[in-house]
Amino acid sequence: MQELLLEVKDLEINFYTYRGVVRALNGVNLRINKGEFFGLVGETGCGKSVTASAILNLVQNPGRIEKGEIIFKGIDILKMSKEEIRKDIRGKEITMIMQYPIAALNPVINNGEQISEALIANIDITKNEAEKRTIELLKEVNIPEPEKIARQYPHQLSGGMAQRVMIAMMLSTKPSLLIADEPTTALDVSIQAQVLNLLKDLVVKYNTTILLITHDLSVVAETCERVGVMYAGDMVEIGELKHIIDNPKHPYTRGLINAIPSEKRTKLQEIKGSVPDLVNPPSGCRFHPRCTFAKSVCKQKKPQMLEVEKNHLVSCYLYDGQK
Amino acid sequence: MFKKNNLILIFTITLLVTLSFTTGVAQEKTLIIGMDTSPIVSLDPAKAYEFEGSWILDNVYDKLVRFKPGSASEIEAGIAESWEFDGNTVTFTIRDSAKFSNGNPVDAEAVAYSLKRVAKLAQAPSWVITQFGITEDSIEAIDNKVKITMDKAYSPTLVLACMTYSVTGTVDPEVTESNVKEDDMGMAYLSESSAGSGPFKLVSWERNQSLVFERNEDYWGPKPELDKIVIVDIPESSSQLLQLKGGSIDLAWNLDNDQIPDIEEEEDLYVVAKPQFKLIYLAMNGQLTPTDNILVRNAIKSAIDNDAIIKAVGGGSTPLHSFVPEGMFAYYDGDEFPYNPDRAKELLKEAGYPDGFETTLTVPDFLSTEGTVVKAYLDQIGIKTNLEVIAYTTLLGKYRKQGLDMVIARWGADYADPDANAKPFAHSRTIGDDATVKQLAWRNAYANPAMTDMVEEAAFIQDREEREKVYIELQKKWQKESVFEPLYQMSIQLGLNKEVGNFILNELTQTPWELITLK
Amino acid sequence: MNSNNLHKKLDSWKKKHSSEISDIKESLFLIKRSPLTTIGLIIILLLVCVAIFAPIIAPYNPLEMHLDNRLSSPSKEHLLGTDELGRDILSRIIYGAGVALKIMLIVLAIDLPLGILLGLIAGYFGGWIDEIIMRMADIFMAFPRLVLAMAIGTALGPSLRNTMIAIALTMWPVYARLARGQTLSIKERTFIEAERALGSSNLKIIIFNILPLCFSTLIVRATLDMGNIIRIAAGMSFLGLGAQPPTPDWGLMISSGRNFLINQWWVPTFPGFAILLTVFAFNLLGDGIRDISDPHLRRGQG
Amino acid sequence: MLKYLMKRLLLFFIVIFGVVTVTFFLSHVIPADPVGAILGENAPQELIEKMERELGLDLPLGQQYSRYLKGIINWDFGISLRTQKMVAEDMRVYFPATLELAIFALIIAIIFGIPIGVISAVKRNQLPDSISRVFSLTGISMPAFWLSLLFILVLYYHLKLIPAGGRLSSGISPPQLVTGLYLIDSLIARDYIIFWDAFHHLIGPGLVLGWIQMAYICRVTRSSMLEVLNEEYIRTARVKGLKEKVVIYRHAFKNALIPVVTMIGISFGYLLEGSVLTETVFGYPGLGRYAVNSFLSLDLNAVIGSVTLIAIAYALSNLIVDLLYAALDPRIKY
Repeated sequence: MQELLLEVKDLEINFYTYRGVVRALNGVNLRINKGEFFGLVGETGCGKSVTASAILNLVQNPGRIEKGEIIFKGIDILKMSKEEIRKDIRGKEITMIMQYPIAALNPVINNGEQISEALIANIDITKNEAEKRTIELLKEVNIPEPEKIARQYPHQLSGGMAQRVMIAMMLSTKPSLLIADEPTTALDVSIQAQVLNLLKDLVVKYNTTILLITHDLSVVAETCERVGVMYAGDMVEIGELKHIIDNPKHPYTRGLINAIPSEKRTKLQEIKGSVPDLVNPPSGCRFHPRCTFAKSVCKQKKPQMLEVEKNHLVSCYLYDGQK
Repeated sequence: MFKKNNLILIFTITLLVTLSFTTGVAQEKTLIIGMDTSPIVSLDPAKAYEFEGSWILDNVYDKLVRFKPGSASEIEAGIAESWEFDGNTVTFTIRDSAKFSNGNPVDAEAVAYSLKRVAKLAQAPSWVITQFGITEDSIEAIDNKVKITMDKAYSPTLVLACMTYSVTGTVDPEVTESNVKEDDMGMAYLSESSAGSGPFKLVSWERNQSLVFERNEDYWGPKPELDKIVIVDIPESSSQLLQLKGGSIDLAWNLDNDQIPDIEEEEDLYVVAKPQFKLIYLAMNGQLTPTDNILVRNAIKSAIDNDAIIKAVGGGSTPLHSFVPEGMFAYYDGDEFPYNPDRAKELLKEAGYPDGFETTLTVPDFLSTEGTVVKAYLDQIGIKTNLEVIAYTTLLGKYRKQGLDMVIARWGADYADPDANAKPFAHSRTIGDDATVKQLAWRNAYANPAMTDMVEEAAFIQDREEREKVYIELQKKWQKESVFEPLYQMSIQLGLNKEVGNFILNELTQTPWELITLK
Repeated sequence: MNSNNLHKKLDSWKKKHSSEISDIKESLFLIKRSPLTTIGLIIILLLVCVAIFAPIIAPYNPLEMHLDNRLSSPSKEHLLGTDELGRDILSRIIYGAGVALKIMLIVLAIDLPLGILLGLIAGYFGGWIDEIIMRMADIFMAFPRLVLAMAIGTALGPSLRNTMIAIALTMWPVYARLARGQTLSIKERTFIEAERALGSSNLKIIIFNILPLCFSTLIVRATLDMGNIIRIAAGMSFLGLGAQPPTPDWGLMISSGRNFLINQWWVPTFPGFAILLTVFAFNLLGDGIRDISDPHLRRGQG
Repeated sequence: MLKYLMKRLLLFFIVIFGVVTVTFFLSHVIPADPVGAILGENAPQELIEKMERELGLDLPLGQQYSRYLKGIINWDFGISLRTQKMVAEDMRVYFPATLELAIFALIIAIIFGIPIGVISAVKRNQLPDSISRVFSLTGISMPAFWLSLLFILVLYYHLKLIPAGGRLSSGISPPQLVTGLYLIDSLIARDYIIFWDAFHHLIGPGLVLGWIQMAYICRVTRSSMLEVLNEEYIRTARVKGLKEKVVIYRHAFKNALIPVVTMIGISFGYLLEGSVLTETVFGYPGLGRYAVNSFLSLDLNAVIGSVTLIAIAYALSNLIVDLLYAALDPRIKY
């Protein structure tokens, strides 16, 4: 039995904007086990990044967590005080790397200092030791001439280098969970694989769990063990990688898979319609306006998560009563 | 007997105690004056030409003659004990007791040197004496006498009046000569130092901060009661008022008329006021249409209510209808064109402007209130007036080129004689460039040969009564024909602390500092 | 038939500019949500009303003198008292609103076209023209504004018209620079290249493609400057280089009233409040609009 | 770096040349009579003409202009008609006074403006933000001359907290001249009475200018902070679990400081501008008041001198700001 690390229960987040209330997360459920490489897939705006922010309690104004639980190591983060989250969770237990590594590094502080700062803030360590440890960390992420890089400023780095620095920084405190929010999207294709492999190696080495957020199914296919698919603020399907790739159940997941160019398919299929406006989300299943299998019930009620096979959950009426 | 002895004893003791007390804790008596000192350019008597500078110099340098305290008509002896006119020469006898503040004696040589220096340097105020044809060569020191030769036999009243001006102050030739820089006869040095024989000497001048004067212990006249006079630079009149009320100054120099009632209300303050030989006038261009038409000019003269203007500037000024101010010899208070809007409209109609016309009235910034009121009155009889308030410098630039339609400006007499005002206001033989006196009448492009003759004639009349008659006749003619309408005679109004006493002012803004008392 | 056509055109226009339209809608929403901006807007609207209806609102003629009622303190008859010529201060302040707004509008009416013209020329043609215009701008920006305005004002002679010219001359570099920057960035965009390839003339490209985009940027900047213009104009009047008496100009009122500060405090104080309130309102609005127009600041405001 | 500096210096001189030219022609097209105004209305024509000849005011404009340029190269602006002293000498007295005032005001502005701006940004759209925005907007909207009048009325007249004006009290003479800044000179001379007196006189005009400048600095700090707080690296800092204080002051503030430094440079220019009005009202003997008086009496040499000096000070402060940039932002290398 795998040990549960993080459980998101029924998470609902709204953004209060000028156009009205954007219902960004519509009761999302998610379980991540310790040591696993979990992928969260979906189009831009489907709520995957918001979910990550919520886990770190960094949902920005005007977003508000309406209800739900985020249970990390058995404790509900949402019930902790801000200061507790900062002290005990962020940096120490959960960290994150971002899409644009250069922008994510402070331009006026040199690279080395940014890393050792994370160490000093979270671990009982002297400044000297932290600096030494920084160089080691930089070595571990395969940075040549780590001393030089440590003295340099972010704008002097390439994107790949900067992402390595970020990884070193975020892993420096040996967190239990590392959220990787589109870690390779902004990088050159040749570098993408390097960074992903580095992440994979380090997960093992540091005994860390990874929550990888991406819109790119191929990235997920390369790295993840389990995958969650999100659509318009809903979790539509969760399962092991092979379930999702080889046996997608939800019509949306199927659409996604069909949109990937591969040898088997000669014709790419696009999903009809466009992503709904979350100010006025479709009733019931949010995918129903685009779904070729839509029934009347789909418009009325949001479908429950159903286990179609072991560890494979789908939220769709197509499978209602199958089991 | 016993009683009497006792009394004497008590009296003696009291006296002794008081004496020892006063000598022991004797405070320096310092008068602190708040003033906008920015007009003061130089404190060299040969150069200073503004009221504030002259006011100071009168007390630092001795002149040959001066006005009796508070008067601007009665001459008394200065550094000259006596004088004698003989045709076109005048001889002054110098008193022998006078000393400069450094102990050097004041002699006829020094006086002659100082007057020659004025002629040679030919600075702004020099014309006050050079107008009599006085040059370096026409001044002579003979023993204890100074003999001055003029080009004509001028009226003695006129000459003596001019000799009271601060430009004739006697400087110490030794000090001056030892501080010469590039042939300037010590002008740069004297501009911020003093070498005079007056009751006070200049100790320091920190521009935009303060001027400090100390008593001249060698002064030949009565010993001044004050030890020190400090003039603090306070440009804003309201700040001066505040500081006077707060007690940090004893005298506020630049008060506005509207601040005067406030001073009168205060128990420990009082006001010293004196009409000055300064006037505010309206002038119209004598060449440009329509003011070249005498009927239009007379209409304008009738349209303005002088009393309203005095009210508008906060009172305290004296009505004036002619160029000779009240307090001066040959003052005339008649008015040919008193305020009468109906008559003004009629005159305008007669002149061919029943619906009025449009014109521009230019005034310097410090006379904008007067301008506003005059504009309102002219508007009332249908003359659409555009008011243009500009810096005085700019105004003078245009004025000197005869380039103004209508102007309000001020005029101050330099010496206490009607001639001082008759010349600028009535002397203009031609409006061309060949004019000899390019003064106010000329600037307004107005020539009147008949009046010019009268002005020239009056300067030489030796008999006082006859002279007065000519001036009065001139003024009546002037009121009827000229391009000027006097608005009012200015007054100086100072705010003082009651501890200051015997502060005397005459119409030429002169104060003998040696007479000022301080509790 | 015709109206149908029009509708179609309108629809296509709406579609084409849907992002701009939603942008404006969003801006209006944001203005409504920011109470300070709304307050500024309300004050300005009130001010405009006061300026327009001054003859109806003002209790007295602002120029009418009552020399027997000089410097009277605030009372029922004269809510804000009277000045040194017995004129009603409230009425003068009411009329002064028009003067202040007029100055501001005229300065902008001079500066916006001037700045756009010079900036466009500099940015579009580049080279030595650009160099000359921009160095001129540098020179004009090397003076503190008030000092330059003073110099120009003195040279031209004091009058309301010359004040406006002087202020306008001190401000054009800001607009020219903005317009130039905008032109430079637009010039490089592909659609301009396309236009050029299609044979459009320079003039046509400038007028139809660059000008509209420049204009919106400059308008935003102009709202930021509105308060400033009024403030500088008041300073000029205070120094005697601006409006001429008896104009009911606020700066002039303070200038002529400053000597009554101690004993008749209301004479210089109330016009000062009028300036403060007006400039404050314009700054509130300008700040609000800048916040909204700045994408960085917009983000996270929602 | 050197190349950049050379380019900047060249531009600097072009600007100064332009300033002098513009000022010269502006002030010489006026049909004014400065000499007549100095000599007084009673002065006869010959005397005025004589003085104009002495000052070279009768020469053709082109010739006067070349004379001016030559003079300015030697820092010689000629004689001021109004004070009858060398303009350069006058400015040596007045400029330090303004400099002292400007620095004093700037210090006030920075000490209060930056922290208030930071707080305002951090507490965006909350009460402290609204208060500080109203406060700073009031400062920006305040006519300096009017605020000066109010300060005199309230702080001097009613509360007796500050002196009415000037730079030193009447009984106190200035300290031994070293820098021309009384506060520093009096400390050098160890004369604390002068120090206190000079300080006392700076409070009024210093607060007026300081408040207005504070408003500008506060505003720029706020918007710069808001912008920076939205940056990704701030998120990174938060993810690292850093204390909010560290996030704001170390990560955000350091980046936000760059535009603030520009603003401080520009502030210096505004201070010179504000000093024109404030010094006039407070009777503070500085360059601003000197400039106003020169303008009003059309004392052309003094006008050109003071405007040139102001422009140089302004341009210099901009230059310094540019150099400071490089120190603050590692991304900029000239």
